[in-house]
Amino acid sequence: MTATLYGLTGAALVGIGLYGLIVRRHALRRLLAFNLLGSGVFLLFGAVAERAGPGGDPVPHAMIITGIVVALAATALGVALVLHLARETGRAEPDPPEG
Amino acid sequence: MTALWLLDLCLVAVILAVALSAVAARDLFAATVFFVAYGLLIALAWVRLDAVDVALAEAAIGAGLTGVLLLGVTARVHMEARTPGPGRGMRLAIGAGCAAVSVALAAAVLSLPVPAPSLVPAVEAAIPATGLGNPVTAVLLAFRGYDTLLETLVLLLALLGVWSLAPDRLWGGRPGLRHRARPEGTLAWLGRLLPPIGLLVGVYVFWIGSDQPGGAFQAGTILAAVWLLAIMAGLSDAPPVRSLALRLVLVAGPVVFLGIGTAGLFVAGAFLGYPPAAAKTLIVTVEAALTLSIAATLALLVAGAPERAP
Amino acid sequence: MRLALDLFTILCVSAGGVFFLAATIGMLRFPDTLTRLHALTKADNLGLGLVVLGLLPRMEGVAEALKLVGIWLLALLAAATVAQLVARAALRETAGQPGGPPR
Amino acid sequence: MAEFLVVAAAFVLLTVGAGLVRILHGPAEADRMMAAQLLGSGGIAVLLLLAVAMERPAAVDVALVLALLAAFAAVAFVKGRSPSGAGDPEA
Repeated sequence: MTATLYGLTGAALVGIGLYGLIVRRHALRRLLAFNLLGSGVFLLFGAVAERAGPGGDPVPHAMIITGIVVALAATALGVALVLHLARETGRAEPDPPEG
Repeated sequence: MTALWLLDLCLVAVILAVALSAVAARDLFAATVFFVAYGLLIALAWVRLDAVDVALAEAAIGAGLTGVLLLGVTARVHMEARTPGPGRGMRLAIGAGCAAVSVALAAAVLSLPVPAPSLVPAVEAAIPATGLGNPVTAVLLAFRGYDTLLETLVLLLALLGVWSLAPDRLWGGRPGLRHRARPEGTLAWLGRLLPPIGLLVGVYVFWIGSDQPGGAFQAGTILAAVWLLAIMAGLSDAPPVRSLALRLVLVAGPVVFLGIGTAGLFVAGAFLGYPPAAAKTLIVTVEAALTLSIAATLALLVAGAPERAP
Repeated sequence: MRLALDLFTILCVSAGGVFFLAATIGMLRFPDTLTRLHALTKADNLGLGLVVLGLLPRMEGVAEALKLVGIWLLALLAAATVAQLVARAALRETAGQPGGPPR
Repeated sequence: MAEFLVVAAAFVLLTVGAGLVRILHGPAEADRMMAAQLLGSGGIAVLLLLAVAMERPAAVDVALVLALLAAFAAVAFVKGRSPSGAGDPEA
């Protein structure tokens, strides 16, 4: 029961994050949305792990921990890129596509 | 227990409201604060999903490091995006598409196989050979050791990416500006008081990680956060990235891991294998080196690209 | 004895909940930033403190109980310093604005 | 007893969750920061209540980490608001 509820929440979070990632223009906002999307995927994975019984399945848990740490590293790289962009161009979004 | 069901519903409702607000809020700073709040709430969700190891990592990262990373920079990138976003009709279409993705995922959740597939028996059968009591640590350091090894390399790659954003003349310099705080002030006081406690908590989380929730990643994150606090309080300065000592600490974890893993080829008959008699000692050694490297890598990732000439 | 301890827990945790409620109401209803900060730091410290107090008799041993008290002390420390620092930031941010301090 | 503790946890969670409306309304950045701070204390309380009710003593360690790092986001915030981004926030 718990697993299903949080799994459905994860599914909703993926949609919310995806929407923000597409609609938002500010690069930092996109980074936040990307993290929401990733967190939704982790939650889906966590719901699958919870169904394995009391204590959960340790293999997905270990992989989620790996994922959370890598997501932080990617976010830090993203933030450094946004800062660089802001310093070089005075803007916080990449150039729009030509056309 | 129906009360737990009530709690779950409350938690899920607040999580979804906060996530929506983080996307929908007009103000960049408000969106960022919503996201930091989100990290804390997700840590609660992990406890409810019986994943306390994950909850520890999420608490240290989502509620600690992410906040330091994002809230410090919003003032530097507060400029509005100038490219107009998609129009109303387009937003509706995108929203419908994203909702469709969510619905498809929800359908997958509702049709998960019964009984649930599980790797618990496999882990339980193999864990006595590691001498560990915490199955998550056993998976991270032994059963899927190559994942963890590659992950530490990914962290180093990300750090190289951040450093490479420095202009040529600053290469090798110190990240960020020199932080100042009045020596008798509140911040300096906090900066002197918390790091020793944080060090203790970090070592504790590392140490119990062999048998209970905890371990190298959680401890490394805590140590990184504490180091960043000392830097922000002006009590310590970020080291220049050309420093040999720093670079040795950064690679210590992967090198020790790789060394012991390679030795496993000859002693235990497999790369990243451990001889059962010495497994626990070796794993704790690898974990100790990893904790140091993860702490240094994460702290420098958050500190950013070099901004001061060496 | 058992009943008395249960009663103690229920009383303390309930009172803690009331203080969290008070902190939230204060933060939502008080008119300006500094009074809101005041309400918040008073009430959430007490709220958490009462919850900790109520849970103390349910801990397995002395070490666990001490850990609980340590958590409360850390939260107190954080709340006190954050109140100081955020108040200064608020003063600087609202200086000269209506409802804020004179510049 | 466990039932009561869980209900209390749900109550605290909903209360501090409602306080998050402050993040939306501001008006000062300090107001938004405060709401997150209140959620931090509330989250610690919820974790402790759950640790006892669910009989997961390890969840107390999660609360310990939250309490240790509770001030960090706010410190980064006030630092970022000082003129250079690294100056004395108490100047």
